[in-house]
Amino acid sequence: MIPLTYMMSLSAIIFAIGVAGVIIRRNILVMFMSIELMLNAVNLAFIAIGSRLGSMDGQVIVFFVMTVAAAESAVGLGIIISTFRNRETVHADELTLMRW
Amino acid sequence: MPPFLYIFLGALAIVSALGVIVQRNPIHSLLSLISTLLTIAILFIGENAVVVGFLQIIVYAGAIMILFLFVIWLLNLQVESGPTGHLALKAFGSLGAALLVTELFFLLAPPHLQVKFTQEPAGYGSLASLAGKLFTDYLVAFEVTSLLLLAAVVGSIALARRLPVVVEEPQPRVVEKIAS
Amino acid sequence: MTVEFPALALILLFPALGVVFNLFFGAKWGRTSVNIVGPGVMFLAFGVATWAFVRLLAMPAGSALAMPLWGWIEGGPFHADLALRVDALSGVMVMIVTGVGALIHLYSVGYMAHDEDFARFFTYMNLFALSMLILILADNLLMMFVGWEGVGLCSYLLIAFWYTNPQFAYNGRKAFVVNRIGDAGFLLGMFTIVGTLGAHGVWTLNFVELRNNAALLGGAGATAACFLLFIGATGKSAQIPLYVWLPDAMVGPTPVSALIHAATMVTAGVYMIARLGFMFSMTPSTLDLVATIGALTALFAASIAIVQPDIKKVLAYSTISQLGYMFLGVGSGAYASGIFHVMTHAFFKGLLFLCAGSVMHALGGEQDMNKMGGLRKKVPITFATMFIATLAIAAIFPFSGYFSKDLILDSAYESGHFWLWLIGVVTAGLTTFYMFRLIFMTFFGESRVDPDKEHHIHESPAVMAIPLIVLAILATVGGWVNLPDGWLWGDAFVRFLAPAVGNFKPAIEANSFDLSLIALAASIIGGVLAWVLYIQLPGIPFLLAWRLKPAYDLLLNKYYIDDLYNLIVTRPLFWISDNVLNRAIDSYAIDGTAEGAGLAVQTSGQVARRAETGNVQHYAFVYLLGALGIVAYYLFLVTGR
Amino acid sequence: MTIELIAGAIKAILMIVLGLNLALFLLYFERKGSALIQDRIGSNRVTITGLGQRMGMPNLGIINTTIADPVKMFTKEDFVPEGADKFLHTLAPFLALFPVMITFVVIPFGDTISISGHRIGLEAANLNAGALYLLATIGLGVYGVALAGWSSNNRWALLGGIRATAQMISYELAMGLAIVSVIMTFGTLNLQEIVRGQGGVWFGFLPRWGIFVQPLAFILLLVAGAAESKRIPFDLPESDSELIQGYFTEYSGGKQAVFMLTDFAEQALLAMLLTTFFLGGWQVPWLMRDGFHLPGGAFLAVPALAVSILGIIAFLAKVVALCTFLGLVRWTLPRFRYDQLMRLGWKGLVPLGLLNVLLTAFVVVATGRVQ
Repeated sequence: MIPLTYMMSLSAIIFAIGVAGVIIRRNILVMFMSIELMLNAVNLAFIAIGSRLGSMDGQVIVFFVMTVAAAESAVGLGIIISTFRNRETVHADELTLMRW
Repeated sequence: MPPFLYIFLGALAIVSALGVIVQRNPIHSLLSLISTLLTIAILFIGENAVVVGFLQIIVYAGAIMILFLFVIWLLNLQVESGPTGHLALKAFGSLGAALLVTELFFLLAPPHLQVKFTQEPAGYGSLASLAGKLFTDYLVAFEVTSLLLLAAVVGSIALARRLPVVVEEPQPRVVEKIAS
Repeated sequence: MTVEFPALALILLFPALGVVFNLFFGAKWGRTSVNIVGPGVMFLAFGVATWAFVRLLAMPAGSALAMPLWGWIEGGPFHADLALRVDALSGVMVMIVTGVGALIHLYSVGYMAHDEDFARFFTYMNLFALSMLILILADNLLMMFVGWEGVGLCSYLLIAFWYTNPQFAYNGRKAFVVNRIGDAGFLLGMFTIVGTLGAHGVWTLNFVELRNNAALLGGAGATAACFLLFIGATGKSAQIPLYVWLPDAMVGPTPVSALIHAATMVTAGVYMIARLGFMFSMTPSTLDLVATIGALTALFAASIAIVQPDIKKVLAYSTISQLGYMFLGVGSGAYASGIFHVMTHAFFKGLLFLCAGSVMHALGGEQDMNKMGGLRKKVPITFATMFIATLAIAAIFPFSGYFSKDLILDSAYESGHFWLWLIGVVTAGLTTFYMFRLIFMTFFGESRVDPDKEHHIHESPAVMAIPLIVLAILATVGGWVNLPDGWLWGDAFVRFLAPAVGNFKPAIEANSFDLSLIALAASIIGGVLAWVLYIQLPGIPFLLAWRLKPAYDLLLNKYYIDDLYNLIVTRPLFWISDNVLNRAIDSYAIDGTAEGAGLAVQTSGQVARRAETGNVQHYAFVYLLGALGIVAYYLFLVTGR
Repeated sequence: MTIELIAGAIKAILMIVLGLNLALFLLYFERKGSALIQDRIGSNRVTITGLGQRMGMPNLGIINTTIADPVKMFTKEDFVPEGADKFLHTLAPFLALFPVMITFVVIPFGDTISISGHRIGLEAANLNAGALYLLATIGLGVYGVALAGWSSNNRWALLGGIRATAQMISYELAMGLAIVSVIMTFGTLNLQEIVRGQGGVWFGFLPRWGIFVQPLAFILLLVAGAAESKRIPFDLPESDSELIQGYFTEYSGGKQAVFMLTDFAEQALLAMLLTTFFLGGWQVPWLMRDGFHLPGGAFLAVPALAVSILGIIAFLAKVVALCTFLGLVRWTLPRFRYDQLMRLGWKGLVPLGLLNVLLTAFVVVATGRVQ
C-alpha cells in the first residue's frame, strides 16, 4: 500500500494549488473550480487516512462533503449567474461594491 | 495499488490541477478540473474506497461539472484577454501557497504523522458498509443533508430565474381625476 | 402551633386577578364588568380573610396560620421564601385592610361613576390592596419590603391619577420621592439585621426566626437596625420629618385618600414596628424616640389642622396627628394599643374621608369649607355618619376612638412619659376642636355655597351611602372589643394580640380611670370651644386670625416646613444637579468622553477602512496568511522547536 | 496469474470486437432495414466482382454498408472549421466513444467456465460495483458530445451540444433509478450475480427474468436508454431538419465515423444492459448446469461446455433481437418536441422511477431479503 505520507503530500499539493487558484485568478468561475480542488484534496486525505485506520468514517465524511459541494455549487453558480446579469462581469476585482 | 500507478496518477492530478489555474480558457480549466477529479476518483478506488470513488465520478464529474459547463456556456465566457489577475496577488498568492505546502510537508512528515495502522475489515468500502454507517451513526447528518440539498435546489432556482419585467401603471392625469 | 392554611394564598390571588382583569379587559369589557370585578375581588378576599380569622380565633392563643408558597431567594446560607403567615397581629390587619378596603372599593364605584379612566383606577386600587396584603401576610422582612415598595408605587400612581394636571403629577412624584427616602432607611435596616445576625451565622429575615435569635443582635445592632427601620416607618406613615407628602396626597380621588389613610399604607409603619416589637423592646432609646416623634407629630399636625380651610387638608393633618398617637402608643411599648388605634382609626378615618368625598360629590368637587355650610338638611346620611365619625375621632365615650386613644394615653403615662402624655391630652383637645370646626363649618350655619352649585346639591347614591352606614356602625362599636379592665369582657383585644406583640409592662402605676377622665375633659373642652367659636360667635375666628396674624399665618402655612425643605434640600439639590452635574460633569466629562470615543472610532475607522478593498481575493489572501500562521504554530508545537 | 491476465485480455478484446461488430450490424440494419421498412431498395451498387449477383442475391448491399461506407468515411478529408478549438475538436469524438467502449467490459456474456482447473468468468471485468461503474461511465459519455458541440464554433453545433447534454443528464436520472430498483431487487451490484439471480423458474414454467419482476423498470430503462443513445424518437441533438447535424455538424471523415460508431455502440450497449438486467443475460430458459428441465418435468441432459456455449449464444441472440427492436422503433416513431422531451424526462420517468424504487424497497423489506 502507498505510504500515507505520499498520499497526504499529494493532497497537500493539490490543496495548495487550489488556494493559489482562488487568490491569483480573478475569474469567479475559476476561483470556484479552485475551491472544488481544495475540497477534493481534503477528500483524498480523508480517504487515505480512513483506509489506513480501517474505519469507514472517512468515506462517510467524503460522501457528505460531496453532497455539500453539490449544493454549494448549485447555489454558488446561481449567484454567479444573477451577478452576471446585474453587473455584466465575472471578475472578482470588479465586484467591489462593499469597498470603503 | 502499484507504486508506478500511484506516481503516474499523482503526477497527472498535479499537472491537471495546475492546468485548472493556469489555463486562460474557462472550458480548458474545467476540463483540467474534470481530469483531476477522475484521477482522484481512481486514487479513491485504489484506496479501497470503491463506492465513494464511483460516486465521485458520478456526482462530481457527471453532474457538478456539467453545471459548470452550462454556466460557462450561459455566460458565454471566451478566452480571457488581458491579465487573469493582479500581479501582486499572483506573486504573493503563489508564494503563500508554496509556503503552505512546505509547512504541510513538514507537518505530514513521518515523525509527526502518526496513524495507528489497522487492517481493513472485510467488505471495507463496499456499498453495504457505507450504507451501514450512513443509516446508523450518521443518520441525522444524512437527513439534514437531504434537507440541505432541497434548500439548495430551491435557492438556486430562485437565484437564477429571470424576474418578470414589472410594467408600472401610468398615473391617471389630473383631468381624469377631476372628471371621475 | 402553626397550621398550614392554603386558603391564605387566595387572599392574595383575588386582588391579583382583579388587577389582571381590570388591566387587560377592564377598558374593553366596559364599566359594568369593572364595577363588579373591582370591589368583588376585595369582598372575596375579605371573605377568605374572615374564614382564616375565625379559624385563628378557634385555635389556642399564640398559634398561627401559614402557607409556604415557594422558595424565592437562595443566596448561599441566606434564604428568603415566599411564605404567608397569619398570626393575631397580621390577622387583625388583614381583616382591616380587606374589610375597609372592600367598602372603599364599593364606594369608589359610585364616586368614579363619571370618570373615564375607571378601569385604570380599579387596576391601581386592586394593586394597592394586593401590595398591602403582601406586606401584611409576609412571613419575612424581605417579602414585606416587596409590599412596602408596592404600596409606595401605588400611592404614586393613585395620587397622580389625574396626571394631566401638572400639580397633581408633581405631588405624586413628591410622595414617591419622600417614600423612597424612608425605603432607603428600611433597606439599610434590613442590611443591618442580616449583617449582624449573619456574623453569628444566622442568615434569615424570617420573623419567627428573628424573634428566636433577636438576642444575638445585641444592643448596638438592635438600636441601629430599629433606628433605620423607624426612618422607613416615618416615611411610610408620614411622621416628622417625612410627613410632607401626605397632605399633598389629597389631590388624588377621595377614595384613594381614604384607602391610603384609613386602611392601607400609612398604617404600614405602625404594623412594621409592632411586628418587630420584640426588637424595638430591646432598645429603650429607640422606643423613646418613636414615642417622642409620635407625640410631637400628633401635636404639630393637629395645630396645623386647626386653621386649614380645605376639608381634605384638615382630614389629612388629622390623619398625621392620629398616626402620631399610634406611634406614641407603640413607642411607649404598648404595641397592642397602637394596633388597636389603627383599627378604630381605620373605621372612623375611612368614614370621615368617604363622607368628605360625599360632601364634595354633592358640591361638585368643592373642597373649601368657607364655601360650605348648612348642608345638614341637604345630605342627612352624610351628616349623620360624619358626625358619628367625628365623635369617634374626638374620643367621646362610647365611640370607638375613645377606647383606643384612652388606651394609648394610658400606656403612655404608665410607661413614664408624663410630658408626652400631656401633649397627647392637649392634642386630644385640639383634635376635638378642629373636627367640630369642620363639622360646624360644613353642616351648620347658613350656606356659603356658590349659587350656581346650590341647586344640584344631592345626597349620594346608595352604593356610596351603604359603606358610610356600615363604617358608621363600625366606628361606633368598633372600640368595644377592648373595654377597660374589669368591664364586661375586659381588654379582650389586647389579650388576643399579646402573644403576637408581647405584653405591655407598665413602669409606673396609675389610676387609668382618672387619666381617661382628664382626656375626655380635654376633648369636651375642645368641642365646646369649637361650638362657641363657630356657632355662637362666628366673628371671633376672623378676629383672632387678624389679631394673631403671625401665628395664624404660621399655622396656615404649615410652619413653612415645605418651604424650609425647599430651601435646604430641594433648591440646593437642583442647583447642584444643574450647575455641577449637568453643566460640568455631564456636558464636559461624560459628553466629552462619549464624543471623544466616537471621534476616535471615526478617525481610526477612516484609516482602517482602507483594508476593506471589497475584493474577495484580498480577503482570501489575508485568510491564507492566518492559515499559514496557525499551521506554523501547530508545526512549532508538534516539532517541539 | 498469467493465465488470468491473458484470459482477461482476450475477454476484453472479445467484448470490444463484439461491440464493434454489433455496431457494424446496426449500420447495415440502418441502411437496409430502413429501406425495407420504407419500401426502398437501399444501397445495392457496390460489388466485388459481382459476388452478390453471382450468389443470386442481387441487392443485399452488404459490401456497401459494411465495407464501402467505412472506407469512404475514413478516406475523406478531416476538416477542422475556422476558429474552432482544434484540440478539443479532435478530442471530442474519442471522448464520446471511450466511455461506451469501456462500459462493455462489465457485461457478463456467459457463465463461468473452467479450463484446465482455472475458473474463468465470462465477463471482461468482474467488478463488485459493476452497476456503479456503468452509471459512472455512462455519465462520462456526456462530455464528448458537449465538447464537440462547443469546440466546433458553430451555432447549430453548440445548440446540438447543449440539447444533447441536457437530454443526457436528464435521462441519466431515470436510467439510474431503474438500475437502482433492479439492484435492490437482486441485492447486489455485481452484474454477473444479477444474471445468476435470474436463473431458475417460477411456477415451473416462468423464467425468473428481471422483466417479470421489474416490468416498470424495464420500460424506464428502455426509454431512458433510447434517450441516452440519442436515437429517434429522442434524436433532438442531431435533428437534421432543425440543426443541420447537431453537435457533429462540423465533423467529417473519420471523426464523424467515430461519432456514428458511438451511436451504434451505445445502442448495442443499451441492448446488452437490457438483456443483462431484465432478460436474464446468458440464461437460457429451463437450462440448468446439467441440462434442460422442461416445464413438463421432462429432462434433457446437456454437457457442461455445451451449456456454456448455449448461454453465450442465448446472450447474443437476445442482444441482437433487442437491437432489431430498437431499430424498428427508430424507423417508425416521429421525433419529440424539445419541451415534450423534457416533460417526459422530468415529469414522467423520474417520478415513475422514484415510485418504483419506493415500491421495490417496500417489497424487499417486507419479504425480508435485506441483511
